[in-house]
Amino acid sequence: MTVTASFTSDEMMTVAASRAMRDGVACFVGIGIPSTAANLARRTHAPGLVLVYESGTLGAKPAALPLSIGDGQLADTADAVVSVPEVFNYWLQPGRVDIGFLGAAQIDRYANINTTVIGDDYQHPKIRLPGAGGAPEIAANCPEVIVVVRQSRRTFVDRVDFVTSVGHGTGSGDRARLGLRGAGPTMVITDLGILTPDPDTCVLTLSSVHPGVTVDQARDATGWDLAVAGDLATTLPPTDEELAVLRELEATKGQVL
Amino acid sequence: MTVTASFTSDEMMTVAASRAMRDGVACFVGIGIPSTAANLARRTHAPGLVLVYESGTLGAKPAALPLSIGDGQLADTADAVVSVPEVFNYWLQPGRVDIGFLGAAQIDRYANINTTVIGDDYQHPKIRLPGAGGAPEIAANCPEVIVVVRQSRRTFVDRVDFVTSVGHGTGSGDRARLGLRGAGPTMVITDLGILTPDPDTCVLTLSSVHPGVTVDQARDATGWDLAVAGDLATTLPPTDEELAVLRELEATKGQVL
Amino acid sequence: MARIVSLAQGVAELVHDGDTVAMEGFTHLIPFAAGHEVIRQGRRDLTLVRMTPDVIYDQLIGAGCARKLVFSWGGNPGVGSLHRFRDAVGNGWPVPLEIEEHSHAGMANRYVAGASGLPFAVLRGYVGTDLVSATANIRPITCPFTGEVLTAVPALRPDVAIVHAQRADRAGNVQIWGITGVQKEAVLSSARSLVTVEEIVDELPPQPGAIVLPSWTVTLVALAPGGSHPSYSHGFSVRDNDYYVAWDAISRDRDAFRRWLDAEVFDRSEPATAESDTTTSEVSA
Amino acid sequence: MARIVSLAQGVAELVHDGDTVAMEGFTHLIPFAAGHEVIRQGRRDLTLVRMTPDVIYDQLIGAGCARKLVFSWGGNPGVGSLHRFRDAVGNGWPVPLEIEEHSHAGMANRYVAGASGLPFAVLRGYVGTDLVSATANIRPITCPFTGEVLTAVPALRPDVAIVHAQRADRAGNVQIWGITGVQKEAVLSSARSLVTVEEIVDELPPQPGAIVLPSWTVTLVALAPGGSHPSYSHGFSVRDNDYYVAWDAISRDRDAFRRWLDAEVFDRSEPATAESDTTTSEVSA
Repeated sequence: MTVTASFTSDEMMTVAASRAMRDGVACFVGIGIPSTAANLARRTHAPGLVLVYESGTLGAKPAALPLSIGDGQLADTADAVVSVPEVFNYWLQPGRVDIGFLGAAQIDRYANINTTVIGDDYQHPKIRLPGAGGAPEIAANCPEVIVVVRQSRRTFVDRVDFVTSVGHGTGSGDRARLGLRGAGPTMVITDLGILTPDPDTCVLTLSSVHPGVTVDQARDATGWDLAVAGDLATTLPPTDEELAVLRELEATKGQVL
Repeated sequence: MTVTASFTSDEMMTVAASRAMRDGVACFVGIGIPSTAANLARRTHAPGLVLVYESGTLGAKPAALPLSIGDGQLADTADAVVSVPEVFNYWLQPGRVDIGFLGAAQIDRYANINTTVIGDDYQHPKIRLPGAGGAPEIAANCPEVIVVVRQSRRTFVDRVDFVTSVGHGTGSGDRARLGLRGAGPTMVITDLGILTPDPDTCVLTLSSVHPGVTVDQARDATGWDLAVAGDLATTLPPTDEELAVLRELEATKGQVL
Repeated sequence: MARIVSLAQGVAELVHDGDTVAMEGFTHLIPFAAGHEVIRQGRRDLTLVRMTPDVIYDQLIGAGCARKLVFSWGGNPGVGSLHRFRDAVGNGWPVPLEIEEHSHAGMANRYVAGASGLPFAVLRGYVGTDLVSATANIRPITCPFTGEVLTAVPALRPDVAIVHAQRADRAGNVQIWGITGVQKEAVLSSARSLVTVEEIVDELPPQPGAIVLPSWTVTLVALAPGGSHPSYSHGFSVRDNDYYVAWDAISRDRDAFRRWLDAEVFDRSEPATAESDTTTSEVSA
Repeated sequence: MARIVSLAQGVAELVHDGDTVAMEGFTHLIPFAAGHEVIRQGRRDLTLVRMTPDVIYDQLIGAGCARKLVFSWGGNPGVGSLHRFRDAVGNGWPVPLEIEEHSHAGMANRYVAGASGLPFAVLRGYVGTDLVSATANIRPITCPFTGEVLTAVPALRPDVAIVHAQRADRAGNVQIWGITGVQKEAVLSSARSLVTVEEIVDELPPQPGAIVLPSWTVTLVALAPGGSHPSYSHGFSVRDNDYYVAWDAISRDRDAFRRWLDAEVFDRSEPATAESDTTTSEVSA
């Protein structure tokens, strides 16, 4: 593996997310970086990755990067197209979709996610966000959840203003208490590094930094006292192939091929 | 309308049942006389009758009389084919299918229906019958239910051995108490005549006798003291057209046209 | 049996002030033309129900048609926020907007319960989220067999559902393919329904992946070619992604939005009327 | 991803003594060939689940494979009774048969709950019938919003689902059309699944009215041309109504049934094995 090309932090984040996709599993993908990462994985190390979009397209194989979760090419290339109630009830809810891919406007130390409102007063928020969509049930029911989000103090907060989707709740054992069957967020991939929940406390801990990123940078971008894993790794930079395929892919965004 | 041809009591029963089908309504039909009557109606006075079979075929227009509720021609000629869960949940349960057509092994004075076991002991019945099928929910949820069954003391009993499908329960007001939203059986059509529930008591009362049938014959074939409506009618005999179409239809039974 | 009318007639006949209206279409087949007609006819105090109140409801809300919004995701897909929605919620402009917020799974199941004639639906959802306190009608329910506690949400029963489809035949049977979303459930859960279509044909040709809504479950059908733009109709048009991007600037500014409303909605007499008549007669000729 | 095997391998690998097995197919696509293979392999103490345990389960019950039957309608459609079923229930021949009896709506919803990962389903049914006392797992449930009392039934979660379909591709994606019944729910509610098919093709051609079970939801696929006989496979065969009529006489008499069993099941080595291999290689060649 040779690494020569330079790359952006977003490219590193997307590549790291794509590497988290194991071949042959099914993942529930939203638009944006999750969709880009999943499609990158399908074109590199995970050709058998099954892409499930909440529009009911199971096993979509888009030729171009879709701009919406309901692009026509997703239906044209899917193994099966099912209704929206069916995708949530028969496919997501029983845990058939191995990995759920989520973004966040706020995420806290326990990987709880807010995409609803910024501010303490739900009725009169500082900022009104789009809301829940499929995220709460993805977070609840997927066997594994991976969060992809740019890291900053504005986003990585001690406590989210509103719990839209449950990560590890109030900490160790809380998901079990709530009856949530999935494992919850196992990885939070950012533009600075990779955070994973501490096995004992479930608090997000820095387990890898991307090339050229310092631990202090990651700490400064985190709204709680970020712990660092003893075996802190440095993320392998994007390979030439990963970068080439990613840029090719980005160039197709929204195209009808 | 001229009546010349002679006819059997089963033909009279089937014709009377077909006349009960209003044009433009949807009816839930099982195999046997209900299916024959509904297809006869569609070929005579009710061309707009919508046939719904529990196999999920909505608006089937069979060219030949089907031998099963799942004949291929039902799917080929249907407006829509839906899954079995859907036909029960989206179509039958909300009362979208105006008329439910039922048969019976036993029927009692309140038009409760038994198709499960003959004998008092469910665990050790005298005769084990096929069971419920779609009948209980047809009887519960169709706005109107029509029962077609040959009349005899063996079938028309004071109290059914087993309530498979609720008619008028224990009498007036019982359906409302049970929370059943349909009107229940409004007509019981037999080879001897037509019985309708008394408006006050819901007890099945003889409201029409078929041509050549006496009230005593109907009483002798009934396991309770059969009351007779004040305005007892005599059923109009099958017209030449009805008979011709019916016999034509019977001749197609099971054919693949 | 569904009757075939013009879009203007259809909206006039089925949509009344104060109604609860569900316009569905999951990215695909969004009934924009019908939405614009509702704005033109000046409907008020509507309770708008929709899983993804994207640009179509941003337009209705900005035009002051809505009193309340029942939804699960309110954004401009792939672009950003819904500014008219935010302005109404935050500033009560042009009129205050009450919101009832759910998740996609919750909304989908509420339609299913409505379509099934049940008062509620059960799902594995909401537990542990702040949606439970923010939204009144999310309640726990216990399995009578296992004792497990799950979540119940009440059925949706809109007064009228409005959806766009590719085709109808002259009898009013409706054919939808591609991403079919929650349209069947929206129509079956509603007391009345209006379906706008790309074309009206003598007979529906068999179509892989298509579902059919039988005529007897639809109230009115109206011809509205291109009626899903800037969304798309699989097999007839592609999504106008530039429109969604352009909407961001238009909707940020009240005056820009007002100008858009005048130019693109009010100054356009509903075209489907004439068109439908002619086209219908042409096709039937 | 589903693996493609012979019918004999498929049954041997997935169906074990004591398993709960759901063979579905609503009149259409009944997996008779697989049922006969289960008899040939001498499975015992099965709990057989099926909405309409018609001739296929009469055969398995008569062969002594079943300990319990979970069903909603047990007759020979259009012909009459199931005599092996009656003999087992009434006389314990060849072995006693426990029954658990529901309605079609109840059974369909139990599969839906299983496929949905829910412990129970809610419906408007059973109320006022004697099924409530005859069957243990029918319970009332109260709507947390309206207070209305409805009926709950527990999810079905079979160990194995066995269904017959028209086609699979080499990756194991399964295509079913015509009357699709409750097969999708049966497969999705079961821990394992075996799908027998009329043909295995390189690519599934688009087919109006078809549903597809993605390969990753199916355990094993086996080629079994004609495997639904005397039921039918829409587009491949028609229902053998004479067989159903003839079954009445065969099944009335224990000896006649035993003779049928020897001649039609035991004396026939499972043909799909060889056939599947050759056919597969032919097609793939």
